[in-house]
Amino acid sequence: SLQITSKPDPTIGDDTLLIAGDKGTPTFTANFNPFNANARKAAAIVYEPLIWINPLDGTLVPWLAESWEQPDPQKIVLTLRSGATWHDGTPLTTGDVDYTFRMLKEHPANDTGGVWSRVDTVETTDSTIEITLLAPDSPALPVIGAMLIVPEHIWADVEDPSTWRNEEPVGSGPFQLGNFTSLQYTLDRYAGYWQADQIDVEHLVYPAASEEMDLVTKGYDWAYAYMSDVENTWMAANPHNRYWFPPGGIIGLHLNHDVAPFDDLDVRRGLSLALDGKQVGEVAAEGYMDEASQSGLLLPNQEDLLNPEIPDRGIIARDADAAIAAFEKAGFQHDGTTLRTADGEPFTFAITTANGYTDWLRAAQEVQRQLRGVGIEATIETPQPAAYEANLTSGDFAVAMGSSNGSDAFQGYSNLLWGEYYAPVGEASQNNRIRYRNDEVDQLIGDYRASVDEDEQARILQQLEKIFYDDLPVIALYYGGLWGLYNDGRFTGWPSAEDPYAPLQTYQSSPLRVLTRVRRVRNGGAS
Amino acid sequence: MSTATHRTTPSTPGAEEPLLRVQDLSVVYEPVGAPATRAVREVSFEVGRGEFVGLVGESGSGKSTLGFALTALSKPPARIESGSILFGDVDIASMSAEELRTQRQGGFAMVLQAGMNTLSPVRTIRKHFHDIFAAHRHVAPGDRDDRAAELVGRVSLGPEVLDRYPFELSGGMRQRVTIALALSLEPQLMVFDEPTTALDVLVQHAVMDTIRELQAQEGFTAILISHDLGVVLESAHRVMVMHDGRVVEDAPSEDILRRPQHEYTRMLLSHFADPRAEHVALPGLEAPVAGTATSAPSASSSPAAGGGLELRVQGVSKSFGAPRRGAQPVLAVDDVSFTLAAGGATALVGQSGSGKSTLAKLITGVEKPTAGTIHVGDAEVGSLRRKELRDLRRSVQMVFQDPYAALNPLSTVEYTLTRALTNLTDLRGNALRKRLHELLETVGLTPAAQFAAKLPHQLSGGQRQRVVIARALAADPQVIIADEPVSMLDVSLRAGVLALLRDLRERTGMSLLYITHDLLSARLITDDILVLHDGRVVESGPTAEVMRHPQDEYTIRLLDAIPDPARVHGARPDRGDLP
Amino acid sequence: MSAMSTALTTTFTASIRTVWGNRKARIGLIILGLFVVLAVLAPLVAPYGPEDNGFERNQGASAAHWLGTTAAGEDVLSQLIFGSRISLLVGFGAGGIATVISVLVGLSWGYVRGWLGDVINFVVNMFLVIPGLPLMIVVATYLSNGGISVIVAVIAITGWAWGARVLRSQTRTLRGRDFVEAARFSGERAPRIVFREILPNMTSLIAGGFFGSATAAILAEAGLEYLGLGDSTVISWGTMIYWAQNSNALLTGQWALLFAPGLCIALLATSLTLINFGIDGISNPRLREGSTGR
Amino acid sequence: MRYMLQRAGWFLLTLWAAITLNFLLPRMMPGSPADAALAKLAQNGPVTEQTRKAVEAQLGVPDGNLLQQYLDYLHQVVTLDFGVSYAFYPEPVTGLVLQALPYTLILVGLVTIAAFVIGTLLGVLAAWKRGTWMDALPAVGGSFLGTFPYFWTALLLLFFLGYVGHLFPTFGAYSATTVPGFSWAFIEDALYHAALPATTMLVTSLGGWIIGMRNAMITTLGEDHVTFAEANGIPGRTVALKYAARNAILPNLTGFGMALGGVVGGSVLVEQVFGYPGIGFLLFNAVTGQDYPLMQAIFLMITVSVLVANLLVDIMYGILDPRTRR
Ligand SMILES: Nc1ncnc2c1ncn2[C@@H]1O[C@H](COP(=O)(O)OP(=O)(O)OP(=O)(O)O)[C@@H](O)[C@H]1O
Ligand SMILES: Nc1ncnc2c1ncn2[C@@H]1O[C@H](COP(=O)(O)OP(=O)(O)OP(=O)(O)O)[C@@H](O)[C@H]1O
Ligand SMILES: [Mg+2]
Ligand SMILES: [Mg+2]
Repeated sequence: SLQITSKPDPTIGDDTLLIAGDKGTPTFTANFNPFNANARKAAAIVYEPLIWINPLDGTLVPWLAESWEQPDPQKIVLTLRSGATWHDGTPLTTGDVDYTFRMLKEHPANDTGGVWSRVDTVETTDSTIEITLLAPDSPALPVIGAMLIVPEHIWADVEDPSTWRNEEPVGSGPFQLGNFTSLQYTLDRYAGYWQADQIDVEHLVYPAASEEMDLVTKGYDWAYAYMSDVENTWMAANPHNRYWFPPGGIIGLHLNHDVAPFDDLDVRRGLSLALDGKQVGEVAAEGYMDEASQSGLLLPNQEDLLNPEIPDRGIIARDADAAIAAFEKAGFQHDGTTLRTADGEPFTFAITTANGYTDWLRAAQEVQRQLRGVGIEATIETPQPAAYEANLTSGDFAVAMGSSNGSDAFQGYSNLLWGEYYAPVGEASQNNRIRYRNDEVDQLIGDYRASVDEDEQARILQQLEKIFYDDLPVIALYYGGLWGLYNDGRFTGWPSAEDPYAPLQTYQSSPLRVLTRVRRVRNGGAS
Repeated sequence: MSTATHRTTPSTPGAEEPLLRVQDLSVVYEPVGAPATRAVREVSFEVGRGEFVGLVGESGSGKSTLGFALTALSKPPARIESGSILFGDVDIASMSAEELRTQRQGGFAMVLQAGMNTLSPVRTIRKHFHDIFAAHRHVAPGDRDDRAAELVGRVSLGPEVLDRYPFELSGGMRQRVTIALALSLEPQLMVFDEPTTALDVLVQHAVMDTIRELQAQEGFTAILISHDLGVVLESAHRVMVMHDGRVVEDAPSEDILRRPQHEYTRMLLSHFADPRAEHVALPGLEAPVAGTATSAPSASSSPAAGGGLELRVQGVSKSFGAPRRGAQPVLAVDDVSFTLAAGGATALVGQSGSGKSTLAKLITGVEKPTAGTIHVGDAEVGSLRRKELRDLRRSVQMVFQDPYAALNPLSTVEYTLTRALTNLTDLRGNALRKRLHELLETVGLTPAAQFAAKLPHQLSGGQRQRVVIARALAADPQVIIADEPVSMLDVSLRAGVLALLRDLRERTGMSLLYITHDLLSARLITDDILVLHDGRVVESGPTAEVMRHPQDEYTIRLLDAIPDPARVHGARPDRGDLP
Repeated sequence: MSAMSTALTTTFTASIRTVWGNRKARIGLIILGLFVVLAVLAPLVAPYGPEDNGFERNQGASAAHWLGTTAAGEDVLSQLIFGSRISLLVGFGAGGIATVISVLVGLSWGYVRGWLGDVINFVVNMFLVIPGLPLMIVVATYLSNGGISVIVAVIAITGWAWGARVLRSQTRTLRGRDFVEAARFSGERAPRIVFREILPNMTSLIAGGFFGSATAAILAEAGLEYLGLGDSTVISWGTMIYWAQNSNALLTGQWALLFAPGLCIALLATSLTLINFGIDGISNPRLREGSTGR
Repeated sequence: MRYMLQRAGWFLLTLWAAITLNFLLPRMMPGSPADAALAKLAQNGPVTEQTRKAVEAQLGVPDGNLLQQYLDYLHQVVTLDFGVSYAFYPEPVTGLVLQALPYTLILVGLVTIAAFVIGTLLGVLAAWKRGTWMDALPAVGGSFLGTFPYFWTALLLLFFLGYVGHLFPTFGAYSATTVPGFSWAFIEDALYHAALPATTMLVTSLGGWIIGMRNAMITTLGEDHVTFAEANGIPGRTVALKYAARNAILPNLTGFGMALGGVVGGSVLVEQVFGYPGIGFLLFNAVTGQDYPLMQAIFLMITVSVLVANLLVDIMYGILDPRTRR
């Protein structure tokens, strides 16, 4: 058969890394305002955060802040690194940090991380930033740390920083904007970078053409994409092509707890027992992803957080008989072929998933098939993504495919389960979309927020895991992958399962860390 | 072929070597997905130089097909099956396409049937001429405009028509242009295929005069195809009669007129009469003698009939809004008054566009008059509402002109009549069926059961027209308006339908308004006549009176336009010869 | 009505004969017939169920899987066979609905006079002026929950206006015919005149319009599915291409996955176009096969 | 005069209704612009309440009640200022449209015209040479190609000539290294990039024109005026072109007008496959991104151009058909 092979552009030099980090629609518009949803993706590495957070396991890496402490749950004190400069040579000071906070407060449209929903006051000295929170809120640290810092001496003159396109960005990151055209832009190494000695890549090229077909044929060094049959496509195109797909979240059935009968634990248990997450993952992600743990943790990344009391690391095996038993306990009847509600009607419900999310659709179809095994005939609804968002936010769904949890385990539980975020069906809730209410969970979340003791936090997490496992707020199916693709022919030092220092995301702040570790392959070895 | 007399000597002198020799010619149509038809069968004849030959025969007898073959214009699905056509001494069939094309100048030309459409609608007349001159280069570029002007002059048109588009000319003018274009080829042989059929009586007359004169002047050989024996006899030296693809008679015009050999020719002749004569008759149909215009309904009207109704038209006018922006409104009917007595029969004659059909529409309530009143019995037609109008249809019915167009091709006779009966009468079930059969029998479609099941395409033209009449009779109307009911029929069918109309009137006592441009038929079946010109009544009175002693100049012209072979050949057809 | 039915049967058989007499149309009818047979007998003909996904993924052609397997481990050939059902359903469904609407609107529009005609004209113009595919996309997005019936509805709603216009002008021609006027003299009312007297005389035009709409509908369904705006849960040729594209069928060398459904769409659409050649021949005898001899 | 006024009245009414529909259509879609933006963000990880707030603040939509929005919209239409796009926030809609329009006009416009001209000529030839291979090839071949799904043809061409054959570029309207402008280098590059999309559209749209023209020609060829021209010995070419084709083309003009009017809508499928930065691509993004302002602007443009194209066809009719001239 016709095998497509990669045909790199010969004009791309050894010191230049071709990254599929941004996608033209179909062309690029020059927008490097990092707070803007439509900003060029590279804006996230032109500017830097105070703390770099590893999306794999949530570990915090000092970045513009060289250290921090939380003297009490309502206070954070960060110490700014000295020696960082903006691309125009101006030193980066606590004044810039202070300005960034003020700017976000004045322009809530830019506060995409929701910093000011947690911060009360910010005070700075020459080297420290002292933040007082609105309430005891120890988990605010990663949110505040992830905020990107912008230069006051440039931004202060901007009339409206929320609509400003910032076409010639001046940041503090390792690369500054080079050449920009509507089809491709380049970033060039910034010699004055505070850790310039760690940066071995001279240029980054971001082409607009970054469809799967292009990834395979155009000799990309780094890409992030779900590539069907990766062995025969990406891997076959070039002997140096590699991939690494660690888990990045849990794909599962999000049940609306305000809709009967999903408020009934026995029903949820029945569903969970009726489903084989491994098989769902097999179908949806072509076997690249594992069955998700019902603990809500990303395993193996977060193995050390796992509550040892949870059997089988939270993997619930399919057991049709037990599932039917659970349903019967909830008042359902099974007549050998069909599961019926107490009124004798066949039990049926719709699984909502967004149109175009093909892996979710495959998963939903597999779920549909497996549910037939216990006599449930589910239907699938596929609204467009925007409508899906709207439906879930307003609670207009019964069962939906959804993604939850993530690198920050606590954030995962609190986003999904905290009663604070509860809103009845018909009212908008972006976080607790499953309309879950559990006093015990609320208590635990409160305790966690009020604690700065890592051991206590770990204990609380284990309890939350147990509740997640027992109460089944969502039915975990399989892990959503972080679809990293790279080529080690011209550059090495990429993260991997053995050295998971960062995921291979080409967006957000991940490349900042990866690019400090990647090295050019100097003599020979290039394909 | 047995009865055909082959005459190679034209009746005009000066023929040495024949121009055209046709031998055993057969033409067959082989359409895809339909059975083949042999339209011309083993025809042989010769035509000498300068001869004017007429070709007559009823519709479908193969006249046009023969004409196309003679001028090498046969196209698929037509195919010349056998025989030869020698033009001079070359066989047309042996010519290459390019030879043929060049032959068209100075060779043979054809003026097509339905000449209205033979000009490209998007080219001016001048361009048509130029295309021909350019194609044959027989006129120097500098002389072309003059030559074109001269040619249109020959057909009595002014040079201003050259810059007009075909749609800006009347039908008669278009037909003349077509003839001028054919003339521009300076042909030796010209075939005219029904050059006047689609035209008005008066225009028809004028165009025929032009053709005759041209032929006399230019001396080309002419073959005139027509279904009207009168027209042909008036112009041609020699007549060939076609029937069913064969030439059944071929004789000088006088001989045809006086001593027709073939039965079919005799039949054609028998349908020819002069309405001005004191005594007018067609086979099976005799006109009331002049002066005795009394045709009161006979006492023996059928029991179902309700007798006639009086129709009173008083000062009626109708104007139509401007058809195009900027044009004047058309006054189609202008202050017309007349009364049609109950049980009477009145003819409405006039040339095309004189307002006859419009008047019919006004009477039947299809259109509303702009002025005046129309009474059918006691009802004032103009003021009726839709529902009342439907009721009016029970007493006033219409017989349509074209029996081919007036019947839905997808409906059986039974359906067509049943619908009329259900809508207009209270008959249902068996009574309805009985009435249906009765109707069919009334119009002479027997056995009724057999005809009831037929679709229009399974009927002949005359039979179709009978169905149309039966439908009009369904509700026992008291007034029948017949709008040119026989103009589309061959002569052989015409008399039968006319006789039927007259019999019906006599039997049922209904009133008849007979609209026509054919004065002969008006003479045959009506008592009174109205002559319409430009929407106005120019003459009226008892039919025979008016025909014999027309007063108005327009009526006289109409009468003069009727082809009269006697005018040329100095004799009336000798009726005594007829069986 | 039996008169009508015999009349129609006669004209129908005559039409069939004309269509069948046309070589191109005959080929079209045969292809269409094959597809219909495939669709009806799909469960018997297809080697596997269309959703059986237990096979090895992304396999090439083999004896077990003539056209290979998909990225989800389904048999391509079986999907192709079952997919014909949707294409035929959409084609005939949407084509049929669009035709019915265009007949209803076109005929009434052609028959009425005065302001009502202006209003209909206005509505039809709206549908002609509003961009078709975008409208389809918007409506499809709006109704993205309804499955294939929504697709059918969307295509029908956006596809009837042109036909209505054509039928209207034909109606205008026919309404002036003597037999229509004669029906009025027989006391027929407007609806009956329109639908009993005029309509049957436009059969070939309507049939032609139907096959045209059906072709357009089949292509539109495929286009919507390809853009991901259709119902990706059903198995149709359009969704097969969508999934093939999604799973990089071209990259894995599974080009049959992309090629076969596209070819089937083209073949089905071609068969309808070919049939239309024959139908053109009914309404316009000059178009019947033959040569000019040039 | 009254007639003209009446016509103008209907034209304006149609325009108004279309404009209103263009306003309502996008709003019938479930979900808001913010939902669309968030759905995009959600693909990079769970989105929090705070992000939603920020995005809603950014897009600040939709303003006020429907009536207010409608009035604002009418004002926009009149002033031709469509505000800021949501999907491409904070780009102004007008800029986006103006940027995309030239590519679409040139690609789709030229192809539409070329398809019409070539298809019509082939149709003339097919009818003239009826029953020969010169008839069968374009008639059957053209209609077979015409039944290929657009995107499918596009994908195949892209795959074989682009990715496998490396003969043509696979993305965009020009190469990343060329500077758009009025230079020969750019034009050459742009033509090179347009080759595959143009071929796709040409190949798939030719059939319709061929068949349309062929059928009209065959009908016209049987008309008396053509027979008469032949009878007068006018050469075949002249008869075919000046007599038959000249008349037969008239019924096809309406279709051509519709096609021309559709040009500004671009070709969503083709542009999508080839990553061509035209209106079609923009439109697709607008629809999937719930970008009301952008959708409205594009819809308006399409509506108006269809209306105008029809007007032009009317005028063209007048020139080509003297019967309508009065
Ligand atoms: N294109 C055709 N295909 C098949 N049969 C045809 C065709 N044209 C004519 N015919 C048949 O050939 C026969 C002769 O037709 P032709 O036109 O020569 O008659 P005609 O004498 O000119 O009649 P009319 O007076 O009506 O013009 C008729 O039976 C007719 O049905
Ligand atoms: N609906 C109409 N609108 C405008 N003008 C009309 C209309 N109907 C008839 N006319 C005009 O009225 C005049 C009379 O037409 P009418 O049909 O009554 O003539 P006619 O005597 O029946 O002619 P023919 O013998 O050709 O049937 C003509 O000039 C015609 O153009
Ligand atoms: Mg004839
Ligand atoms: Mg008349």
